[in-house]
Amino acid sequence: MKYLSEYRDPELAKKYLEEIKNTVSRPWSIMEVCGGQTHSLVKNGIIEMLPDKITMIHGPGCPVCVTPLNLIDKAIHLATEKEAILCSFGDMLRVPGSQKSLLQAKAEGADVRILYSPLEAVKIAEENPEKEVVFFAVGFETTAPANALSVVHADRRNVKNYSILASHVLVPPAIKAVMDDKESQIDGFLAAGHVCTIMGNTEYHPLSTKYKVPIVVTGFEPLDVLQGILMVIRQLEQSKSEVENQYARIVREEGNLDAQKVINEVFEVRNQMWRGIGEIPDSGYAVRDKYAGYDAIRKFDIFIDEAPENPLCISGQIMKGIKKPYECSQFGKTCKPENPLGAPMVSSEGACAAYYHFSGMVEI
Amino acid sequence: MKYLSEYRDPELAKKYLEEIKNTVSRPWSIMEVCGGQTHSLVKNGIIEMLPDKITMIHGPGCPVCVTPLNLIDKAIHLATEKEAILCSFGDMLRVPGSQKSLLQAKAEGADVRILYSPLEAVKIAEENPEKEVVFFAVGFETTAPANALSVVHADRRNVKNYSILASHVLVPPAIKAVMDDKESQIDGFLAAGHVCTIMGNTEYHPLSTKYKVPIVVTGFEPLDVLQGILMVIRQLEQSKSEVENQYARIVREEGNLDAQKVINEVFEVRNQMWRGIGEIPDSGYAVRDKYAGYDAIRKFDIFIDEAPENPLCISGQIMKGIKKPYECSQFGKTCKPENPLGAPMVSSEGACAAYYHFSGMVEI
Amino acid sequence: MCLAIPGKIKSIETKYGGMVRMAKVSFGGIVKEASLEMLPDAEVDDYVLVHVGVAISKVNEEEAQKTFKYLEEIGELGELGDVDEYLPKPE
Amino acid sequence: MCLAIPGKIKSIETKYGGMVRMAKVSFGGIVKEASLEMLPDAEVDDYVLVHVGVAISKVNEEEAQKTFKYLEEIGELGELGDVDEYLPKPE
Amino acid sequence: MPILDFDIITLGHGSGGMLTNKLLDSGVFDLLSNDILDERHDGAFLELHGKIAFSTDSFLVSPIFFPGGNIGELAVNGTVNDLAMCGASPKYLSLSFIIEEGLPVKDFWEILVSIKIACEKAGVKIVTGDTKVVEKGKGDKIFINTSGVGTINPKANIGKKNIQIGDKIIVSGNIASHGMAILSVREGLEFDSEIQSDTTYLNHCVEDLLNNFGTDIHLLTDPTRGGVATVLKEIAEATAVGIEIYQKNLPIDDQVASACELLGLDSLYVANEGLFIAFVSEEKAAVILEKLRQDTKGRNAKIIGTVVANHPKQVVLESAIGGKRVISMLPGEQLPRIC
Amino acid sequence: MPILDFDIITLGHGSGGMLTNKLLDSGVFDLLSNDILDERHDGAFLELHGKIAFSTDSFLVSPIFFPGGNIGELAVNGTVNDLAMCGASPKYLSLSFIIEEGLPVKDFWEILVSIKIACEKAGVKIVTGDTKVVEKGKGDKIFINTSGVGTINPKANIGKKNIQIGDKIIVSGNIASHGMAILSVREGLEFDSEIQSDTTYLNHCVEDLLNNFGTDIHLLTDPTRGGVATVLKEIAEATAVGIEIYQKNLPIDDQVASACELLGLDSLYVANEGLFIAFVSEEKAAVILEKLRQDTKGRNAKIIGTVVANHPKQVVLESAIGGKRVISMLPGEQLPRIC
Ligand code: SF4
Ligand code: SF4
Ligand SMILES: [Mg+2]
Ligand SMILES: [Mg+2]
Ligand SMILES: [Mg+2]
Ligand SMILES: [Mg+2]
Ligand SMILES: [Mg+2]
Ligand SMILES: [Mg+2]
Ligand SMILES: [Mg+2]
Ligand SMILES: [Mg+2]
Ligand SMILES: [Mg+2]
Ligand SMILES: [Mg+2]
Repeated sequence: MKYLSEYRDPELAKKYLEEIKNTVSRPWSIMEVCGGQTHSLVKNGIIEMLPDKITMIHGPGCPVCVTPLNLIDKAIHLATEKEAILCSFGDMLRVPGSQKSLLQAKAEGADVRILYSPLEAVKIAEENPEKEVVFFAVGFETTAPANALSVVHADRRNVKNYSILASHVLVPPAIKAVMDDKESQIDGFLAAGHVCTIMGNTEYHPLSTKYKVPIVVTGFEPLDVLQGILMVIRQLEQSKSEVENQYARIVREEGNLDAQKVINEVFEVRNQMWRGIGEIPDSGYAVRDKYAGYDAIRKFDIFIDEAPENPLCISGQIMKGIKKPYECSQFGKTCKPENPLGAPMVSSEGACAAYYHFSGMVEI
Repeated sequence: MKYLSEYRDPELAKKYLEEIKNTVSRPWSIMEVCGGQTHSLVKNGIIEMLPDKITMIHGPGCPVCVTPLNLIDKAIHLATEKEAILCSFGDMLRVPGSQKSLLQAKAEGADVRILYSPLEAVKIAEENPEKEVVFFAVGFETTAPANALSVVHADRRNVKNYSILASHVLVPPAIKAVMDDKESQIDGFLAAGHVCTIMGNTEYHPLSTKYKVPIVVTGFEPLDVLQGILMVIRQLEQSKSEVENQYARIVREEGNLDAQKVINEVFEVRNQMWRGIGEIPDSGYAVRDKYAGYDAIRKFDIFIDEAPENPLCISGQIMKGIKKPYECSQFGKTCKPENPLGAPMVSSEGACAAYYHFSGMVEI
Repeated sequence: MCLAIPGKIKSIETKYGGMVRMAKVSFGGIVKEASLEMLPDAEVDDYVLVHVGVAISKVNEEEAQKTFKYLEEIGELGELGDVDEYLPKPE
Repeated sequence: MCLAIPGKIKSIETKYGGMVRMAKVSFGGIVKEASLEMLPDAEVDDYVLVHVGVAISKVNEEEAQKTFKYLEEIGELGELGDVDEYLPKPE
Repeated sequence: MPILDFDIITLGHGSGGMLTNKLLDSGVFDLLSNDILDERHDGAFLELHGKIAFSTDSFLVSPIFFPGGNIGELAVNGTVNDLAMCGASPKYLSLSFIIEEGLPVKDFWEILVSIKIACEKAGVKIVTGDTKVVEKGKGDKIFINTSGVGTINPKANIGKKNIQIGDKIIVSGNIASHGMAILSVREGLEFDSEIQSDTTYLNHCVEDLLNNFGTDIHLLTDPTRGGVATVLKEIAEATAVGIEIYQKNLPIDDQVASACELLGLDSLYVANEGLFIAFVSEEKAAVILEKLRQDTKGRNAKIIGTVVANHPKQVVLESAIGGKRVISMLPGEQLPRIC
Repeated sequence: MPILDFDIITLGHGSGGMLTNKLLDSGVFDLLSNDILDERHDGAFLELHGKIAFSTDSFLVSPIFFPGGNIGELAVNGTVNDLAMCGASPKYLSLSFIIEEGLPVKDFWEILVSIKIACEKAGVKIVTGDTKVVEKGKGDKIFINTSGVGTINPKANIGKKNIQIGDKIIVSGNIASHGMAILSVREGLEFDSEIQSDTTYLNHCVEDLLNNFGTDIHLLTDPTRGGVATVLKEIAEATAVGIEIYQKNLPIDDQVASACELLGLDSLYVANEGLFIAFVSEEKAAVILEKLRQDTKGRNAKIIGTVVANHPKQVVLESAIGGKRVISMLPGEQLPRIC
């Protein structure tokens, strides 16, 4: 595919690796914020190809992983008690709530459907006027326009049996939270290319200035990631801390203003709980009052007790790069991909699952 | 089983047959009004054991067979369009409506349930408060108390999602209709023992007087039927036309007054359509206004166009004893038990099905 | 039509807040519930005729014998011998 | 996170009473619908990045070449030879 | 029961991945372990000598646990018996599950254990299998297919072509028990009774007969779906002989007969399990019956009919009072009647 | 298609009565007629000589008609191929349907015709079968079980125990096509493409290889559910060897690869049909590959990996850019991702 397979060229990848080796002079810890980049690192075996001096730290960049336990419980409640058609992206289904996952709820008879797009959910609502249809609208800034758009579509087409269970998380506050943690030792960041496609790069300049870290907005293919790493290291080696854009073929400085408009039409910024990390100020989106009728929480007036997270799970520390998955006492023992205790064991981009699956450290 | 198997004694059956042979001196046509008696005649092979001079004519005594086409269409409409849980006795399921049978509706996804008792349907309504539950309340006088009782139970227990689709037919007006047909040649009747269990025998005296026919209230076991036939023949040979009670172990002259009371509580007499025969005055029950909320027709305000019956089907003439099934042009050709054109081909007591199944006349 | 068979009442209980008498009726060993609302004076050990879950008549034992005696009565049963052997026996 | 891939717009139609521009986008031969509401000026033959059924960015062809030229630019690509061979080609 | 970290079956268990392996390792393979199955290849490697019989059936029964058994032993016995009806000694079975999401693992385990026990009793091995999981609402708890192979008894010659006028028809036990056991727990129709399904393996009993009476046993068949009536009607039509059966000889349990009265069902059309019908030579009928009645599986056996030259293709029943009626196939499932 | 007086399948068709017989007579038996099936007994009577392979699978696929095929040919090919993977020539299949009430008869007929054609192509006979009908909502249109027997090629010696360090791993064609063909028509995920399932019979192709290369073919297996990754991981674990595979050698259709990108799926875990993996001796690998590529079924064949002494029980993939990653089993079904 054009603009995709070209960025997987093995020969050029080798050159980049060589250049990285030649550039790096001392140990650096780089966090890739985004799970998509983690995925690329592990799928292509890049981590082991990097010089030992470079440590990649898998950040909290998997919206599925950081969706609060309580919200999953609410989604399950909607599907089972309210008998709604609960639509979701596929990777949300295996994430454990306090009692069960959506996949288990489905196994027990709930109508849970995997969709490619939230816009499909509006169609399902139209086709099933006698049922309530709820879309589990998780995602970073990238997914927010599509989720917002589904609400706008439903409103325009007067689809009253549609609503979203919104759980958006925002990247810049998360970088802030990581850097504010005293234990964190991150030297530089690969910022999430697709988040910046929507929001642009402007939010990152104050961060790189404040925390004196290079931030390179990076794509997802091997060459993108390698170039991004090289760009971070070049800055580090030269003691710079700037925002650079590796992914300029997609990302504009100002982002996508039309997308930002639809986000602002439907959502407003609020404090947000991150699973394993806790509440981060101004790090999520709430549905505006204007669209309260499309906000599943308000529409169904659901209240589910906050269940405590598993105290043995150190996912917060892992997502901040303070600990490695194998430093968790439960890793590979009680906590495995087929029975995850915490969210980072669930999706293959979750830091714990990535280690479990791909590192070969664990004898299954 | 006591009071059952004793009435199947082969030795005594032979004596009865012998006595019937000795008694009969010329041809007599006797109609067993009730499908249960037809069933007993064919199941036990009695018809061929009777002297040739005696012709048994299978009357309209199968409530399933005479339920109007339109009412079956309504039942299907309730199950498919109104998405009600449609409960029914098993034998109603195969009866064809104008488009399909309840069994086909079920095959296409309708929630159609076979019950032993209408009282079960009230329980189902209680257990499924979010669904409408309709009982397809067909039957002769025998079944009317149970169907009425289900309404009384629902009313007492305040079960608002329960209703009945009532289609009751009454025997005495049917006997009148048979005798009033100029073509009919019936010499005597076996009246339906279980109908009389409820209603008693008093309604039959004016009939036997008016039409000068013996009427013997008869049971269902081989000895019952044989005794009933003998009693009719003895009257005929002696030119009597009285009401006799062969089934006195069960039937009291006045019937069951408590049962009559519950019938009158819920139902009132009305004109009734009989499939294949047409409307017979005062031959059915309508739900009283007091219980209008439990009358599915009024509750759901359903109107279904009257579909014409198949014009080739001569079921009316067959049920009046004017023609035999094999005189129907469709019998065994386009009309078979697995694809019945008219109701008498549906249940194994239907006159056409009885001939088809048991007579051995048809090469399948 | 109107399939109904006789069974023996094994026990009686009152249901739905005392409003309905329901019997456990044994039909040759299998047991099914039946409403006794149409037979307010039916008691345990009575034989009752049950149709679609409702008991509609008590069996009259005396009348029950008449079918076996009828041929004798009408004077046509010279050779039948002891009628008793055909009569319903206690279970 | 945020799986998104580039595809080429094959056709555009307006849906829902003229309110929404939807494109058929080809991803290496497979075709899926995507909303163009975030890219009002996207046209047929444009390459767009699609995420969960919504096109969120047009690919900038010029910028697309930079990854292949970066090593050269930073002066570390003596031996790479003709950069063009790595550049995205027309499909 | 093994300790598993899941208590219901989910789609993942049918995905072919880690959960499938876990379920199979800790469940099926462990429990049913034998040399051939343990190979765990795409199929089983067998050695069989001589003529072979091969049969298949899918089992679906609601409820899956019923008085007298469960779907697991039913599935083993069903194919064991179909092979026995071919005059074969069943040797190896395949076992294929279609599980509806949400089945409790403990139910699955109980079924597996029943399968194991049923295999041991019948002396057969599960050698190959398959496990699929369907979404909730796209199955009914569990469906089981078993197929089987066995070697045909050299003394046997089973086939419709062997049926002769005068042959006696033996039924190996009480009829209609299985079908009525199931109905006794069917929602809306349920009743209390001691009726039990008589699902059991018939192979040893049949082998014994074949070893003793060989070609005097002309045909064997088990009257499962559709009951005795349907099976006899099929045979009459296929062979163009007439069949006469006698109501008074039909063995039936009192409670089963009563349940049929209550629901208005004809026991001749009710499904059977663990029961067979044999067409045997007129001369040996009495001794074969005697032999059969010595076996616990055949202790209620009766001669219920005769093959006749009259009324070819027709099955005629002589009722208890001596009347006759023609037995036909039902259009579909027998439904409980009120009238 | 025969003229029937019903246009959908109802419970009655599974009752064992008249409707069952009608459906079978005018459908299954007529269409699939052969000497053995026509006996219509409780099982089939077969003659097979030598060693035998026996395999079973239940097929459930939604939708039942998909680009490139339908559930009927899938069911035939599936068991034909499992037998071929045992080194056997498939001979006889059983065929068992579980039909959901309401299936249009014309769909059933279309499936039957596909079964007939698939049997003819593969050179196998349906010799015994079963038809059950479940209530609406207790099945999913139609499930099919096939079981099969075949005689093992005397030149073959297939088994995990034969695998040796240095063995080359051949995949017979493009991976992931079947799974993505199905997903392309799956509600909520559908996309337009030319992707077709490559369900086909592999027996002739495999026989040809076995006749030519005999024991140089160490293991055959078809990577159906769970895909290539799962099957290789199972083999590595069972044999305690290491396996290395090379991403750049994995044959995959462009559109299939694109569809995997779009939905975030890893093609290594996507289900395949009509595809096999062979472990072959290092020396003969090249000629075996050459021979295989002459067959239309093998024209896209590639050597994708090697059996190694390193990392026993682990499958390691070398990525296109030369990195390595360990291949594990997925916990369950692969679900489309957004992140
Ligand atoms: S291994 Fe499991 S328990 Fe430990 S941090 Fe990761 S998700 Fe939490
Ligand atoms: S045979 Fe069929 S068409 Fe003719 S009267 Fe009877 S039911 Fe009607
Ligand atoms: Mg296989
Ligand atoms: Mg079979
Ligand atoms: Mg048992
Ligand atoms: Mg069988
Ligand atoms: Mg399998
Ligand atoms: Mg059988
Ligand atoms: Mg198999
Ligand atoms: Mg094809
Ligand atoms: Mg297979
Ligand atoms: Mg079968």
